[in-house]
Amino acid sequence: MSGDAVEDLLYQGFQGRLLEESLRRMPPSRRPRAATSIDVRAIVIARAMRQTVDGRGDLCCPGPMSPGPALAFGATPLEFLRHVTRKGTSPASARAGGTSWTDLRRGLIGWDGARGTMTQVLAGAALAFAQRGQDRAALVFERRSAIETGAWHEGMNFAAAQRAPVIVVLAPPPRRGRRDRAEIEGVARGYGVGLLWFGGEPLIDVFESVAGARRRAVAGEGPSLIALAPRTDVDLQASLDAFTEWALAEGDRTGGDLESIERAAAAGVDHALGRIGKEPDPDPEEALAAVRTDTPSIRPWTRMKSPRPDGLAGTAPSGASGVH
Amino acid sequence: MSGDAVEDLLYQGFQGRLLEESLRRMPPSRRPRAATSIDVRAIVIARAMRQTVDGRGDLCCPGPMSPGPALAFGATPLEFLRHVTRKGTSPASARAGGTSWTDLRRGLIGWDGARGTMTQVLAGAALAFAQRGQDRAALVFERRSAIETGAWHEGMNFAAAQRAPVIVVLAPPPRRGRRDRAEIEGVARGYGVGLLWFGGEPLIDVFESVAGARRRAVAGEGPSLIALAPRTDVDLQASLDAFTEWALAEGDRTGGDLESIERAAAAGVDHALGRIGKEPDPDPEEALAAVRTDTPSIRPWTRMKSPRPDGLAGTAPSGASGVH
Amino acid sequence: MSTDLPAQVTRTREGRPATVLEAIAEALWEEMERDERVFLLGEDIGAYGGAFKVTRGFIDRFGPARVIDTPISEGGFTGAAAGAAHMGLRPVVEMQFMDFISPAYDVLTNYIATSLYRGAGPLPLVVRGPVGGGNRGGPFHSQNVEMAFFHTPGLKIVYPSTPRDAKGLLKSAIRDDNPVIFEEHKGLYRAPYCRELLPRDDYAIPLGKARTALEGEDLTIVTYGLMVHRSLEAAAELAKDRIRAEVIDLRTLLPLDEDAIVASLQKTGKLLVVHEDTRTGGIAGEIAMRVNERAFEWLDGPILRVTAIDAPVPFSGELEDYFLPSVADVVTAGRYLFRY
Amino acid sequence: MSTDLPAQVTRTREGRPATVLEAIAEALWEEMERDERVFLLGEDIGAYGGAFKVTRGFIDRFGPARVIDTPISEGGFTGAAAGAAHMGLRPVVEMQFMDFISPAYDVLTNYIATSLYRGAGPLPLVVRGPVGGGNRGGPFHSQNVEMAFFHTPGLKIVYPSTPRDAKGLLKSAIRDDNPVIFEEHKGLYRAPYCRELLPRDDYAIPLGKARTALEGEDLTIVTYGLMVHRSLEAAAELAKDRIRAEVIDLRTLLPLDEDAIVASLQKTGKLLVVHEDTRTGGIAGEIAMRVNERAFEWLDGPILRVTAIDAPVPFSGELEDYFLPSVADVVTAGRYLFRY
Ligand SMILES: Cc1ncc(C[n+]2csc(CCOP(=O)(O)OP(=O)(O)O)c2C)c(N)n1
Ligand SMILES: Cc1ncc(C[n+]2csc(CCOP(=O)(O)OP(=O)(O)O)c2C)c(N)n1
Ligand SMILES: [Mg+2]
Ligand SMILES: [Mg+2]
Repeated sequence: MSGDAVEDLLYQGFQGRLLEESLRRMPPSRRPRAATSIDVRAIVIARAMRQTVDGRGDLCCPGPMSPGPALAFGATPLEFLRHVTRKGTSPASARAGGTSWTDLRRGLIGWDGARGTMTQVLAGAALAFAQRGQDRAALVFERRSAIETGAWHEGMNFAAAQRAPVIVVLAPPPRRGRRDRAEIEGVARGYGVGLLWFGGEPLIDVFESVAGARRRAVAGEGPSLIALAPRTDVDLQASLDAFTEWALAEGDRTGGDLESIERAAAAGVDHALGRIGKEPDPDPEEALAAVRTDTPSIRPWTRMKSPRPDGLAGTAPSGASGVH
Repeated sequence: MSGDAVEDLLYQGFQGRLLEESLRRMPPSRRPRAATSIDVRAIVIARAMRQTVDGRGDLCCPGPMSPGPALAFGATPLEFLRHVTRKGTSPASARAGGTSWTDLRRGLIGWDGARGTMTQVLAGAALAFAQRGQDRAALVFERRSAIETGAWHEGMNFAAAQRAPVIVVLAPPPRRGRRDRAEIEGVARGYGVGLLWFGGEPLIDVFESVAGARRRAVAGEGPSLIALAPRTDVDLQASLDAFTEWALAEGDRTGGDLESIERAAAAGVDHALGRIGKEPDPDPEEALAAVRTDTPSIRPWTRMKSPRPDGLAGTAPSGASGVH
Repeated sequence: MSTDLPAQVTRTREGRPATVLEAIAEALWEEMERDERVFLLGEDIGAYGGAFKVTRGFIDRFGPARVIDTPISEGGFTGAAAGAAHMGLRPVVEMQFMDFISPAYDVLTNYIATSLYRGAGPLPLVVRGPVGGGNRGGPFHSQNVEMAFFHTPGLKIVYPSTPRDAKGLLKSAIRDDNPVIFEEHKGLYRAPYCRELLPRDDYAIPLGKARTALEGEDLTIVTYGLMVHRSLEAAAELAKDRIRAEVIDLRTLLPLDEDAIVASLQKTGKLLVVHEDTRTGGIAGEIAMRVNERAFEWLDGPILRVTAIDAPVPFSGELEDYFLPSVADVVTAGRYLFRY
Repeated sequence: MSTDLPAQVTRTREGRPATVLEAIAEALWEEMERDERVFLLGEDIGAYGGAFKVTRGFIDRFGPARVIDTPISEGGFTGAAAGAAHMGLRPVVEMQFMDFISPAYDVLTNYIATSLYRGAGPLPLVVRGPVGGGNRGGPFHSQNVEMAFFHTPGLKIVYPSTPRDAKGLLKSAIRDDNPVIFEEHKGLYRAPYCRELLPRDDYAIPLGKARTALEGEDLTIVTYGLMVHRSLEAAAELAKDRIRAEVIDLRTLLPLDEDAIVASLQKTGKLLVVHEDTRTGGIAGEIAMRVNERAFEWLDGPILRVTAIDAPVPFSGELEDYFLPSVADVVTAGRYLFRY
């Protein structure tokens, strides 16, 4: 693990933690509906992939686990807040928002719809990487429940059959009464894909394992499945703390370095929280036009052309911009 | 295995073989599009289920393996031919025909559409049996390719989660380039269901294993998956011959008994082949009405009510029953 | 006694007005009491009581065999419901949001809708769940799904607008021998303006029959669901200009009650269709065709429509309000048509 | 040189007329030659060459990475195609029969159609395959699928009727930045009456533009696909009675070329829509609404339609012939409308 990666992970881990806290404090009306809990393991997994910001790096679907992996792929706290609070400065956030946050140049692709779909989509993206012989891989975070959907099986099976360089994470918890480990192991065996099972091991080990899975995937050895065992919030916090300690012990960082990283992370989150309220709302005509690439501008329902042969409408009701 | 069952199996085995031959000889225009090859193991599996003919027995979807299991569930050769040649004496045969042949009172339910669907449907039927505490189970023949569909996984998962008394057969061959045994074993393990793997073992063993799986299913021990390994036509013929020899050796049957069974079976097939050509074609008005249980009779496209206020149509063109 | 019951099924027993959500819960409860063949399937409908709590407490009364928590696999459990229906049960499937009916599109249109036709007999099955926008749910939790199924012979589609209709129509849907898609607008679930004292008797409202929500002479507004209320508001606005709109609440979309539409049009000569669903390929088109076929010469003006914009449902409130048809839109179109 | 090529892609090079199937194969071949981003996915399209042999020999030329044999999982490989499209490829998905597009309904309507809107950029992807009845295929191998997608903003739907159009429209579909559903009537694939000498140059026909298949003054017939040919036959029949029908071939169903429809109607005053698909909820409805909105006063008679019956497609030949719209039906309706 490079020094850069350690530095990034500390910064993103702190920011993730702060963002999560700030979301919990938001009034219910503004609080995003999408799940936003941060599992720091997800940041680590995302960071273990190779990323570049020119649309030629890895592709990551943070799924309902955002914002963690999004931060690891270079998103700022302000961008994150824009999306979960549906602000208009990014048209996509106002239109689909939350976890549908997508920025392909940065390697982020979001989704807040049916479970399982994104495993199909990322399998196909990975196929494109392999076809071009690129050193790129795809990473998708699904909730554990995705395994219940046929969509997920079709995606996983396709990925396995094509040996597409994709890494599929199943995040906890399993739903009430579901079989757990045996089911995932059976599936991995059935599709002939590698399986990594992460519980409470040190984050550095998680990082190295994922980096290895990525290397194998890009080398054509096929996809990997990662299962995250459920952990309590306290455990997750503890694992970030342990990582911090490790960074202190292993590297040449001082307590002062760490404090400075934490301050910088906090400043970014504070800035974002201050700014987000002042962001403009979206403009409907512009925001709703992008349904097809060649869509003519939106024509609202009552603004049809006159149905009269002479091209004249009935007397337009006063005050109504309506029919014309 | 009871004497009755042996007798039935011999009779149905002979009829199946003859029907298959007669279908191969049909001119292409009349030959049914649906697969009709007979794997005698399928007859044995179906016969190993408990069947009664009052709508209270087991339920079987013969799938694209019919006619074998249909014969085991009490269908006659004539009925079979009606369905595959789309004759109108059974409205369903003319409307959907082939392997969509359904007769719920007899415990037959057919389908010629998407792979995987019938595993869902039979899982639900089995659930109904279990809810009522009935001594009934469901049996579905899918082609091996069904395992590739999400629909099949959702059905199998549902059956496993509900411990529904259903037995799911995956019939060969696996498609080009597909993983085979490992995939099915992984799936069985993942869903926690029993797996039976049938290759060339004696039919009597197949029978007893299926009977056992049925007992366990009805006792609430959950579904079973049966995989049929591919066999050549020659092997399948040989296994029927071996069964015939076994019946001769084990029971108190004589060569004369066997000849008489074979003659009776052949007479049924001959009769059916003679009759089928004379069967009437379906009546459209009647056959197409059954789209909803309370559907008004079909109103063809040009026979709408007059769009004129006075209730009079334009001059009806001569010879056209059309608009009125 | 009724103190043991979940609160949402006791309004009528207690002589209190019910919301649409309570009316639906009462219909489910009473049908499960009346007919042991009726059972429920869906995601988290048991212990959790469902995403909107329609079935809260049902599992305690009816047990896990009749209130089945399913895996997240809408196709799979809808297919399983069909199998149970073949065997004589009467499943009621809940989609957590009706948007998630899409993975069941194949089994609904190809297997379930064709069952009777293919000779597999009646297939009594209800798929119900929340639809509609205005709740800032974004593109995957706000859809109307009627047009995904309207073109499929063999299905029925019901979409109530009041508590009384919701209960009576859901009972009819459960008792019907055909597969029925039952849409519940989540904006009506708990709407304070949409509470009603329901009949104490076991009433059912026939499928396929529209209802005149308001009588009028000048203009027919054909609509359904939440838009019935928007249209009634618009009609009140139009009445100030002495434009008397008749509002027809379709209640059932498939089969379409074309007799009711034609009869009203023959009185008013003008037809405006209002639907919350998006414009192109919406139900207004079929209504226009039926009227052309049966009552063209009665038209004193074009058939017009007020609908949502052709786009996925937006997430932001500003956009969603712009996207959805409003009372003002209906008033504008109504005035225009009246003066035509 | 062309002796090395699969026979179905050599007609134009050899200066011989091509069938619809050959025109489609040529379009695919040429686009794959022209643009290495174009690749194919589908069931048994590789070594086997596809159920209708459209892609026979393609795998030898382009290899298994660009002619991908998929598992039987229409949703899965359509979703995967979307992922590849995000990464700049241009996938062309074959459905073995378009009836099997249903398991991909969810990913097509919710994911793919909304991609641009959700900020994920253009999503160039074609889903093509055989549709239509008359081949005794029964309910699951004979459907027309346009109305499953017509209501979904973000998609395009193309349905050609001639070899020239099939080739030119498929090229446009592949080059289009939006997801396109491309329907190929299997009754036209090899129809002897439907062979044409194709332009030798690399031509493309723009999406969204209808074509006047026959000019006439008395009556407009709007149609598409196989029904263009049935309607032309009917027009010839009507001409014997001196009824001059204009036949408009829509070519693209979504977006609908309402300008072309309105222009023709303004000339003739009478409109008959003919579609092979079933009646209720068919495209005729949307056409009727558009005409009401834009050209009501030009109507000299009701908008009428000739369609299939509201039922699944029957298996038996007798039933299927009765079910499908026929030339005689179009003639009957045309005469009626002319005299109205
Ligand atoms: C195919 C599909 N059906 C339904 C839903 C609606 N849905 C969203 S979250 C959820 C429950 C998910 O449970 P689980 O994944 O265990 O928990 P979580 O994601 O809340 O941690 C459901 C049913 C969905 N997203 N996709
Ligand atoms: C979901 C679905 N997609 C497509 C088809 C069309 N289809 C029918 S048979 C077949 C090939 C089946 O291969 P396999 O099961 O290996 O062979 P079989 O012995 O059944 O021919 C396909 C793709 C289908 N029935 N279901
Ligand atoms: Mg809609
Ligand atoms: Mg159709």
